[in-house]
Amino acid sequence: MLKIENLSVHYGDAQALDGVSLTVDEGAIVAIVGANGAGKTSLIRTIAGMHRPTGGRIVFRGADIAGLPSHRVCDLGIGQVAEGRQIFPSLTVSENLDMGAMLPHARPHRAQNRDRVLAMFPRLSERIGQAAGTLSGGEQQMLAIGRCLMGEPKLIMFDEPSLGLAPTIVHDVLKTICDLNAAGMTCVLVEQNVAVSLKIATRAYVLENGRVTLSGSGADLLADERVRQAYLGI
Amino acid sequence: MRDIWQRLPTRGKTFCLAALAAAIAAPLVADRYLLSVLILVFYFAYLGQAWNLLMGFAGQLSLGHALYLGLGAYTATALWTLFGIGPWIGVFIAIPVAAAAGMIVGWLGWRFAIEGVYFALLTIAFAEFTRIGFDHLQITGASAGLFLSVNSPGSDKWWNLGGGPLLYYYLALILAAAATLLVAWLRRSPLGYRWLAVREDPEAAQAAGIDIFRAKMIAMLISASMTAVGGVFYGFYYRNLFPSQVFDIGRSIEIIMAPIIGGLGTVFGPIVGAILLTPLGESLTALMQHFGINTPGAKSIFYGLTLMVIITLQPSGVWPWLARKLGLDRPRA
Amino acid sequence: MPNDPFKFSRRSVLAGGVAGAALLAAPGIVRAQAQTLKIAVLLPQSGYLAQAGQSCHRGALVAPQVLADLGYKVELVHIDMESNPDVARTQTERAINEGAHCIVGAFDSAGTLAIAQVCEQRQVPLIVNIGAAPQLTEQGYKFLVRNFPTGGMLVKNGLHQIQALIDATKIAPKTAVFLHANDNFGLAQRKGMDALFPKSGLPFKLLESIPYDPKAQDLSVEVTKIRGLNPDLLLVVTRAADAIKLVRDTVRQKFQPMGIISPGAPGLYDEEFYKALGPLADYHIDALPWANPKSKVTQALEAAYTKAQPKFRFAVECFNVGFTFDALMIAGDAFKRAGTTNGPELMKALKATNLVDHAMIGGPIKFDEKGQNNDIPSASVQNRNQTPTVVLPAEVATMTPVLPMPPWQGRK
Amino acid sequence: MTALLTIDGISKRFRGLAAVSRVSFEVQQGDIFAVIGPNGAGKTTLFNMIAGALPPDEGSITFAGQQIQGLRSDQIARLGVGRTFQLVRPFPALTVEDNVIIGALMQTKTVHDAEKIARDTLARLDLFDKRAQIASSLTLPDRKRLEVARALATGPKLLLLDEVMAGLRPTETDRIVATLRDLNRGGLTILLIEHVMRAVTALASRILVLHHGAAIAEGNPEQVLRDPAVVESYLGAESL
Amino acid sequence: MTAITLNIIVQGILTGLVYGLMALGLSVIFGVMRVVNFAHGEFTVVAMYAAFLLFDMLGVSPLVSLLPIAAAFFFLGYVLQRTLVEPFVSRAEHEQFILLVGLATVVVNGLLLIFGPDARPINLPYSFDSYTVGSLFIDKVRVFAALGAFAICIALFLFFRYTRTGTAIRACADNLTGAGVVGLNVKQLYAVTFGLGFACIGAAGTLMATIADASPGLAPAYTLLAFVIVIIGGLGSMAGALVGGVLIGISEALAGFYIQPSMKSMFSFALLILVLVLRPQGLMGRRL
Repeated sequence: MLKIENLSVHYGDAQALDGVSLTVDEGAIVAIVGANGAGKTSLIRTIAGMHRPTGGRIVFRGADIAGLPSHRVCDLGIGQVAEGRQIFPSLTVSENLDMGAMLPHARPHRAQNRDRVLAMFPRLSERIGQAAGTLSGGEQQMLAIGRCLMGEPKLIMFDEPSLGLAPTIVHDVLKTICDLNAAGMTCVLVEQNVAVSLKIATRAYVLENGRVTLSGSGADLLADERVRQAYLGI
Repeated sequence: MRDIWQRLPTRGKTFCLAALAAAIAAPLVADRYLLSVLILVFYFAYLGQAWNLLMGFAGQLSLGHALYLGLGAYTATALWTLFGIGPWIGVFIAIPVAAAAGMIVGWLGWRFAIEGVYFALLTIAFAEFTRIGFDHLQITGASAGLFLSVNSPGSDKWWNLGGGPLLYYYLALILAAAATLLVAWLRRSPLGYRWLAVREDPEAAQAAGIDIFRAKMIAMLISASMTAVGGVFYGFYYRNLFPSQVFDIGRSIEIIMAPIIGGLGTVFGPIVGAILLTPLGESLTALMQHFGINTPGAKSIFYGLTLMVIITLQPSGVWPWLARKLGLDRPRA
Repeated sequence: MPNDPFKFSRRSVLAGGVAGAALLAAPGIVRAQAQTLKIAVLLPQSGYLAQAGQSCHRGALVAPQVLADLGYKVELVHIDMESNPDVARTQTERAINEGAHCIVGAFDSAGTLAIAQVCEQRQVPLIVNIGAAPQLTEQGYKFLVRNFPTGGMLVKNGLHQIQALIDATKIAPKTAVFLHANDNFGLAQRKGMDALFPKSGLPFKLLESIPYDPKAQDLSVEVTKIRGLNPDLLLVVTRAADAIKLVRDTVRQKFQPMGIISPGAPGLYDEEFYKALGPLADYHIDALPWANPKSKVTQALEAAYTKAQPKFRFAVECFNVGFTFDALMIAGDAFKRAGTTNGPELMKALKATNLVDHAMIGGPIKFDEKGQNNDIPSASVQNRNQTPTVVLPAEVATMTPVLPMPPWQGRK
Repeated sequence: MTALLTIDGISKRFRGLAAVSRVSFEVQQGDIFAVIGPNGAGKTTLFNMIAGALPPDEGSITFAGQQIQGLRSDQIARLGVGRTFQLVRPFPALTVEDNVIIGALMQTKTVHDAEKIARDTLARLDLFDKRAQIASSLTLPDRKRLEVARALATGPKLLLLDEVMAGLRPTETDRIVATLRDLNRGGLTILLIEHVMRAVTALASRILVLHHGAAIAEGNPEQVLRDPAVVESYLGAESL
Repeated sequence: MTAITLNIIVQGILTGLVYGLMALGLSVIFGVMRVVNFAHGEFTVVAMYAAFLLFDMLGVSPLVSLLPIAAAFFFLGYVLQRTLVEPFVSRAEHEQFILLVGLATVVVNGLLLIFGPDARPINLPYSFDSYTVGSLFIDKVRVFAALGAFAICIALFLFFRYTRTGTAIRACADNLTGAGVVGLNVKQLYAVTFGLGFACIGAAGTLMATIADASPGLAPAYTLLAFVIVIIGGLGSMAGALVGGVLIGISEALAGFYIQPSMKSMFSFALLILVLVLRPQGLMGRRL
């Protein structure tokens, strides 16, 4: 569904990604793990069209989307639940959801999608008129996911969705991702919570220093000594 | 000092010496008109250095430098006209006056964490506030202006900053050269490093033990003081002052053009900018006249367009680009 | 690569630079013993004084032909000093380099003094066409003459005119308010008022002098304040744009003074004033120097002006045009007598000026040792049918003054 | 051994969210002390409070016998606390050397001496050859090293390192570890936040584990890393 | 005495509302894009000339030409943003400053070249009328202009509040990264914002033309005035612009009356300094 070949990204003179290649199959959950600063967020944002790559190809459903502006990429069906949630704090929950549905392909189905999202996250309908900035962290994460779903994506990229959330809520969020995947959504997951993300992933890549250093199925990597060592020192 | 000199590449040394020699020798060949243009070039180069210190090095945008210019000019000329205190003494009173104003602006701005555009507008507000204040200050003639006579005893002597164009030419040259040296020296001094750190990243600067408030205040102190000296020069060169002229926001904008166009945060940027802009204006006037175009405003249109083109093509200024072309560049300071 | 866009233009930039440098360095043209006097006219044609500067400029444009007909040989160079003393100074240097024997300008005091510096050093005479700051002739410039009244003189003559108006119309105002722009011209007049009004013996009381900021955007508060004082006469020193605001707010606030009179400042009769106010522009009075309708010079000037500037009315422009023209004629006259373009000799001739026929009313033009012409009387000029019309003194008047002015309401 | 740094019950809240709550620990003179915990556990907030970038809501911080909570960060830096930033913050438009000179100027009054210190420090961190480059053009690992160099050049008694190994290759990590160990032997006390366990286990003599703002374990590496609560917080809920 | 004070306050409020409208365009553009339009006053004067031309040549009242001029200005702003300003949005403040000062110089001198220096008045049949309420005199044109300003402000508020495009613009201002994340077309929205800012300028200039006469010399003063108002009210806050305008209107009126007219703008600047120091985000602005 998504195939990345030899992708490179620079910020000014500094290189953030260096020849990254990876494949995301339809219906899969692909985990990308790596330390802070390894380039995970750069990768996600480059796929999403928020950064221009300096080299390489990003092929989504057969079309090269490298260099397209983010609104075009989103409209093609690549959704994103960004690091730090990136909701609009001064807009209401309802307005936040609406903003997810500004994409031309999703606009006609705004009402249905909204009902679906609110059914999925009943907490959001309780707070529908409230400014999003007043929500708790978990609620904001739900809103971010709900807002993404409003755009009817075919593929969702989750960037550190459990960051800063209480354990019970982390559990909820991960469960949501599994549920979405079970319903047919292709997911890319960048997660600090290495064990869990590897566990639910069908395929995983380890990113170090802007390069892919390991890849394999989630279970393989979970068993890989090198991963355990890099992340736990045990 | 010697350190700065040694750091220049050989071509740079040759270039500097040649430029300085040419400037010193210029009155031998240049006519009075050219001298009067060069006086303006040096004057704006000097003020550009003063402003660049605050903006280019310490990263603080002031759009109200007319305040210090005006205070310097008014203090020295008023001391001379009212009490007969000559400018060489007056300048040492003008400096603290302008510096004190700078301290007030800086203190209010930085203590209350006003930054960027907001700080810039604070500086405008102070300059405008002072302009209207001086419009009502009877002792300096209020809005009717302050005038220096040309024939009162001693007023034509160099020690009272009176005389022919050569006096002003060399004075402006010395000011510009001294300011450049001072800035180059400051750039390599602990203070200069602190300013750069504050400009680049205040929080990281603080973590490196720099008292950023103090660093900014010192930059303001020096910048305002230098600008005040420029004001003294202005007052005695033109020999008349009106609040609506010297404190005007147009003056402030005039001051900042050269360093931005030349290259912000570089030692030679303000000079290059002044060398470009003042003659650009004059050449445009001459060209217009040459082709018999007498359309008021046409010149300014070209001037505005030139500014837009330069800033679009060379956002970091002409000097860094020029230095690369001439092989004089070192990493941007 | 990023420098490519600049490469394209480098050649043209270079070309421009060379051309500029060539012009900058153009050597002084032969100067001595010329057949005509080359005068550089520096005026603020752009910038914040553009309105007045362009008006003066129109006068300068028609002058050479008129002067030639009168036997004066002058050649003019027109320079825009952009309301900026820096430009005034460098351009004066350039003009003298390029052979100007004499400078006329510059409407604005700051610009005039910047020019005066250069003229003094280069011993080239400067004739001030308009510029009221008393200090211009008090600073000791030896190469400067001014054929324009100082702020004090304007007020003095203006107060005389007001007395004459009261006598002529038999009105009996008891109170007045003085409103002035707080700029260099306005404040000079204010100082004149403060000094002269108490001694003028005028039969009314000056309730208050109110300065306003010429950069202010409206005058409604000022008018409200005046309305609260309710004076019989409103004495004003304004610029044209402010005068419009003043009258508009006065009408809107239904305040009806006996008259609005300027004791010595232009501003109540510009074309924009008439266009903005229509019938409401009528009956205001300016007491100030004016073109002498009975003078042959003025008539010639008017004829030439009307032909050359069909879009403008001489009657409206004659203050700026007349003074600019007279300054040029003074130069031409001095040249004629001196027979040389040599600066000091020209200056000597200028100091000895005794010019009987000229455009503005008043006796022969003469300069005192400071270079000031002290005999520039004022006339009372009242707006009638949206034309400034001389109503006093009687010998040059074409209509009789009307005061109190007709009420705002019902004007057509 | 005496405590160089004593943290006593400090807390910080952001909009009701407890980022750090009642954390206490001591760092002994000459120690290498590591703070670990998952992202969002409050480690950086803790650091910011020690370095003076954030004032603590409650609690006290004692450094070298002096209470420092509430002081400005530059004052704390001058007392001898050097720090790095998690998201590296070199002065982007300046050269590598100038960056370090700025740090070194805290120790010395003259640029000449500062240059000397800067060069020594750069050599120590393998950046000497890149000293003339503009900082923004460095690769991330180099920028991390530059960050350490700048902090080190201030001549601190206590060095706060915020995830300086993150994103480095194992060989690079090992080199920094060696450098840090070397510095530590020379008497420098180090407090570090780190995810790279390889480095933590190699360096730290004591470890504090933060989770959701609270200290959940403290001790020597062997003890801490065997603590089930720590493994749980780190690897996450293995059961899902 | 009280009647006069009241009259002055009413005048101050009316004038202030129009000033507020004039400042609104600056506020909208800054609030969303963080670009300070230093050519603000210049374009306001361009709008005044547009209103003057339509009135002078076709006899269209400014109250009618308001909409077409605002629409034309929307287009102008949109194009300007797309061509000239776009590359500067993420650039340093001083670079934006030079670009816009250059543009301002071109515009103001272009006006001088085309229209000459004379002030151009619009003489409406009711230009000199005023309503008399008890002992108060209230200018008709000021009332109309103030009402127009108020209406435009409300329209703008409704647009931002209730339309999707308006909400999307607010979203960009709120969280630019977030806007990219959900796939909002930021460049397009910025151009719309710039257009809206210019539409405000167009409308304000047109209304302004009924109470002041168009001349090139007004431009810098308008830019400065708009700055003062917007900073006091809070950059980026729509209500703030009106509040700031009214506050300036009243304070200048009172200072002009009770202290000295020529010193009245001194109080505006003092107020500005005070607000910057005590509440830098402005009276109605969000925390910086």
